[in-house]
This record gives sequence, C-alpha cells and structure tokens, in this order.
Amino acid sequence: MDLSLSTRTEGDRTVVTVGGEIDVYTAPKLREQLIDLVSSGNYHLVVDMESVDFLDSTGLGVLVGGLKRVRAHEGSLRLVCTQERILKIFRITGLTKVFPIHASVDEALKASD
Amino acid sequence: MDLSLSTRTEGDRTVVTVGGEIDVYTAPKLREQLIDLVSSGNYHLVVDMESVDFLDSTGLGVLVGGLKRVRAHEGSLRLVCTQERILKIFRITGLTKVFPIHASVDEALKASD
Amino acid sequence: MPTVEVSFTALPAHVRTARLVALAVARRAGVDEQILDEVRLAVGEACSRAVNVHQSKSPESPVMMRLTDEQDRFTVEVVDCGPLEDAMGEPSLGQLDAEALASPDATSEPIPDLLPPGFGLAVISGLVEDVAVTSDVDGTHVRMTWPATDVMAPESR
Amino acid sequence: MPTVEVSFTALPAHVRTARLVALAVARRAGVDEQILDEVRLAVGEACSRAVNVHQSKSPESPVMMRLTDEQDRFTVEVVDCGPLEDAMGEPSLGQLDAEALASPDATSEPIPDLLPPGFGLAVISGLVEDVAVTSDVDGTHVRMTWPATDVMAPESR
Ligand SMILES: Nc1ncnc2c1ncn2[C@@H]1O[C@H](COP(=O)(O)OP(=O)(O)O)[C@@H](O)[C@H]1O
Ligand SMILES: Nc1ncnc2c1ncn2[C@@H]1O[C@H](COP(=O)(O)OP(=O)(O)O)[C@@H](O)[C@H]1O
Repeated sequence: MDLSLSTRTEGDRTVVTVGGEIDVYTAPKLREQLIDLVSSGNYHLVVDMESVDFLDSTGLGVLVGGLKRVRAHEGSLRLVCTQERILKIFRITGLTKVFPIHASVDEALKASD
Repeated sequence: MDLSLSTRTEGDRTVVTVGGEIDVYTAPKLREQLIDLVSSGNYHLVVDMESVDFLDSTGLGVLVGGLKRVRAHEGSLRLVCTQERILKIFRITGLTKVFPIHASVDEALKASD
Repeated sequence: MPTVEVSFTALPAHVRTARLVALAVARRAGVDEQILDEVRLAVGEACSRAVNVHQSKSPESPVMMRLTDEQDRFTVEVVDCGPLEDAMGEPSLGQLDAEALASPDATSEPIPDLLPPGFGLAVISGLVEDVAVTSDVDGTHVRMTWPATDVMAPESR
Repeated sequence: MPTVEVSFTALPAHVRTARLVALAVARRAGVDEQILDEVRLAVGEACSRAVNVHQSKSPESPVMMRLTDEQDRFTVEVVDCGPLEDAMGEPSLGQLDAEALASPDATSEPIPDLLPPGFGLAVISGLVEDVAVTSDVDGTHVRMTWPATDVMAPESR
C-alpha cells in the first residue's frame, strides 16, 4: 500500500496523519512533507502513525531528520503509536529514548516537556 | 487464494461449488474431486464457478477430463459462470461449444439436452 | 530499463509466486487495470507450460521469468529449457478442435486430464496481441508485451 | 530444495516487489504467521541497504535475493555488489547511539535524513536471531534464516 499523508493544525501544534507503508520508496514523500512544515514555521509536530502498516529504517531516518529540524528551532516532534509491530523497530534501535511516543493524538497534544 | 470445494446433491444432479484459483497448483484437487464423484456414481454434475477468481488451461484440462468421464457414462457436466474474465478463456479456446454454460445453478439444474 | 528477473525451481507453487510478482510489477509499471487480468493469465500460462517442460526434461534447472519496463512497454519473457522441436510442434490456436478434445474417448483409460501440449501457448496467442515464441540453444522463449506508462523510475525529487 | 531467485535493478520500487515475493514464498513455505512481519521488515532492510550500495557503487548491476526452503528452514540471502570494507566498517547495533543520531546538529545544512550506513544491518541483527553477514568477491551477502514447515513440495497425489 502506498503512503497517505494529511495535516491539520491544533493550537500551536501540527498533526501529521500518516497511513500505509513508510519505506525506501515512499519515505521521500514524508521527508518532503516534514521539510515543508518546518520551513513554513511549524515547529511543534505530532506524527500520528496509527494507520502505518510498515516502517523501515529509511522511514526512521526521515523521522530522525524531522526531529533534528524542529529541534533546530526549539520545536518538538511527538509520535502517536500503539501498534506493537511498529513500536518494535523503535525499541530495537533505541529510538524510544529520542522520540516521545504517545498512545493517542489527544495525549500528544496535551504533553509538554 | 487457495481452492475451496464443496458438493451437494440436488435430485439426480450433483452441484460442485468451486472458489478461489484453479491453476496448475490447485487443479489436482479439483480433478480428484471430479474423479471421486464419477467413481461413486454421480454422472450429472453442475460445477458452480461463480466464486472462481482465476482459471488457467490446467484448470480447463481438468474440466475437460471431467466431461469425458461423465460422457463415458452418458452423464453431463454443466458449468455456472457469468464472470466475463472467466468466460473469456472458454471463448478463446472454443470450449464454449463443448460445455453448456449457465447463468445460475437453478438454470443448470433445470436444463436438459 | 528497470528489470526484475525471477528464477524458480520448476514447481506448481512457484507459478503462483511468478504470477504475483508479474502482477505487482505490471501494476507498478503502469499497465492499465483492465489489462492486468490478461497479464496474470498469460504469465500463468507461460510459467505453467515452462514448469511442465522442465518437469519432464530437466527438473533441476530453474525456469526464468524476466520483467522489463521500458518507456511505454511492459514485457514479460519466460524461458524454459525445452529444445526447439517442442515449440515448433505445438499447435496454433486455429488447429485446436474443442469437440475433439472433449470427445468421450471412453476406450482409453486412464482418461488424460492434460490438454494437448501447446494448449497453453494457444491460449496465450488467443489472449495477447503482442507475443513472440522463439527457440534457441537455451530453450524456448515466450515474450509478451503490453502497453504501460513508465511510473517505475525513482521519485523525481 | 525449492528455490526462488529474484534479481532486480537497484530501485526503491523493486524493494517492495522483493518484500512481496519474500512474504508470499515464506507463507507458502510454512513460516509462522507471527514471524512474517519480521521476515517482511528484515527483507526490506536487507534489500534497501543493497539498493543504496548499488546506487552509489554500481547502479547498473542487479541486486540478487535468493529464497530457499529446505526441510524446516526458510532462508533469504540478499547479495549486493559492495566490497568487503563496506560490511566490515558498519557498526553493530551496540555501537548505535540514538541520542547522537538525533542531536540537533543545526550547524550542518542540509540536515541529512539518512541514518548512518550500517543502520539497516543493525536493525536486522536486532530483529533476526539467525543472521550472517559475509563478504566475498561478489560483494556482501546477508543471509537470514527462519524456522518453517516444508509445505512447498508439489501436491503429493
Ligand atoms: N497468485 C498468487 N501467486 C503467488 N502468491 C500468491 C498469489 N495469491 C496470493 N499469494 C500469496 O500467497 C500467500 C498465500 O496465499 P494463498 O493462496 O491464500 O495461500 P495458500 O494457497 O498457500 O493457501 C499470500 O502471501 C499471498 O500474498
Ligand atoms: N510490499 C509490496 N511490495 C511489492 N508490491 C506490493 C507490495 N504491497 C503491495 N504490492 C503490490 O503492488 C501493487 C500496487 O500496490 P500499492 O503499493 O497499493 O500501489 P502503489 O504503491 O503503486 O500505489 C499491487 O499489485 C500489490 O499487490
């Protein structure tokens, strides 16, 4: 399945809803989306991954790139994910220490550091 | 998708309902079913192909084999099929001239030569 | 010229794999949805035929399928190890006599379920407009081509 | 020893094809449903890595994936054309420092999105119990094995 992307604004945060497979083929689309958001001044991102079926290390790289970009502006990038098979790759790579991972978009919107 | 097979008796006829893909991999199961039916005395067969997704020439071969077997006992083998993509292969091979093809099981059960 | 080549041991189960791959690559190559059923059937016929040839001639050697997507054409080539004579001796569709195939040949037991050799090729030539069957020292090549819009190149940004 | 070999031009789209094939053959080989997600991810990582290696070293030569189903093992081997050094220089999972990866390195523009080379291999070794990475003149081989019940043989009647 291909990647689907949609964004909406909630207060000072921007929610990016991602669906489908984030892999070496589709990751460029996600990267472009994140770059667009940051360059238009959106520094507090919530990436909702509940509809993601597949995530590989290329996808992780794009998320890490996004995190670096928002951090350069004192921003934040929070993930929403409860799917065990997706969480597993964050755990294996130690990236659970880097990304705040929330159980729902609401929780992510309310969270602060 | 794998092959599914079920049979039931309607008067002097036996309806074989086939689902899934009839190809070089699954055709042996269908052949075996037809041989079993004929050897246990069922000579008037109706093969319902409405749930077949895929049929190749190996599958056609098995149907032709079934037809020969019932004809050897003055029996009949009728097909039920309205799917254009399945009908196409019968048309290409001229087998529409050999098999009575019906639009419903009811029609096939009522038909006589 | 993006290309995928699949070689597989001559087993019926792998014909399904070959169909699945060809379908996925064809779709990705931009072959029209309406034509995909034809691609699936034609690839299945070509591979089933090749598996049968190998099983009788050389069960150890793999069947090869090559998928090529260039410009606006999607091409599938299936190569079996069968010698020249096989392909030459096979009937064209015009020669198939459906009535004869199904005649109640009650005298011969066991009743054969296989249609005559070449039936698969006949189906392909009835189905696919652009098809070429050739033989060389490697064996027999069945080459089928369909129109496609090339969407296979990597994302352009 | 039923085997499927897939060679593909080093393009991201074909990594999807490779995943699809590996998944279908693994399922057919009797790999447990619970493990299939792991197979899909590991094959994707190995093939993505190989595509990256080829794109920088030798974009014309195909990546090769071999699927083997013997007795009670399902094995996937992915071969890239990269020389010995590549595989040797890659960090093991233990060496990855997630914090460092994500440090706000605002001074360097453009910000790189690719994780360090070897990250894919590190994911594989964190994921798959039975994995071997070797190099020879052909390039680097990533070989991963999972338990399976052999259901691939042709129907036994
Ligand atoms: N035509 C096909 N060719 C190859 N693989 C297929 C095909 N259809 C489905 N598959 C794949 O084969 C696997 C099993 O499919 P299925 O045919 O339902 O199983 P089985 O025939 O083993 O019962 C799935 O991974 C599916 O993606
Ligand atoms: N992981 C995959 N790898 C390869 N092909 C796939 C994969 N998932 C789906 N496909 C196949 O690719 C084709 C298109 O799938 P999809 O990803 O939905 O399309 P696209 O990415 O081109 O929009 C389908 O034939 C499907 O069987």
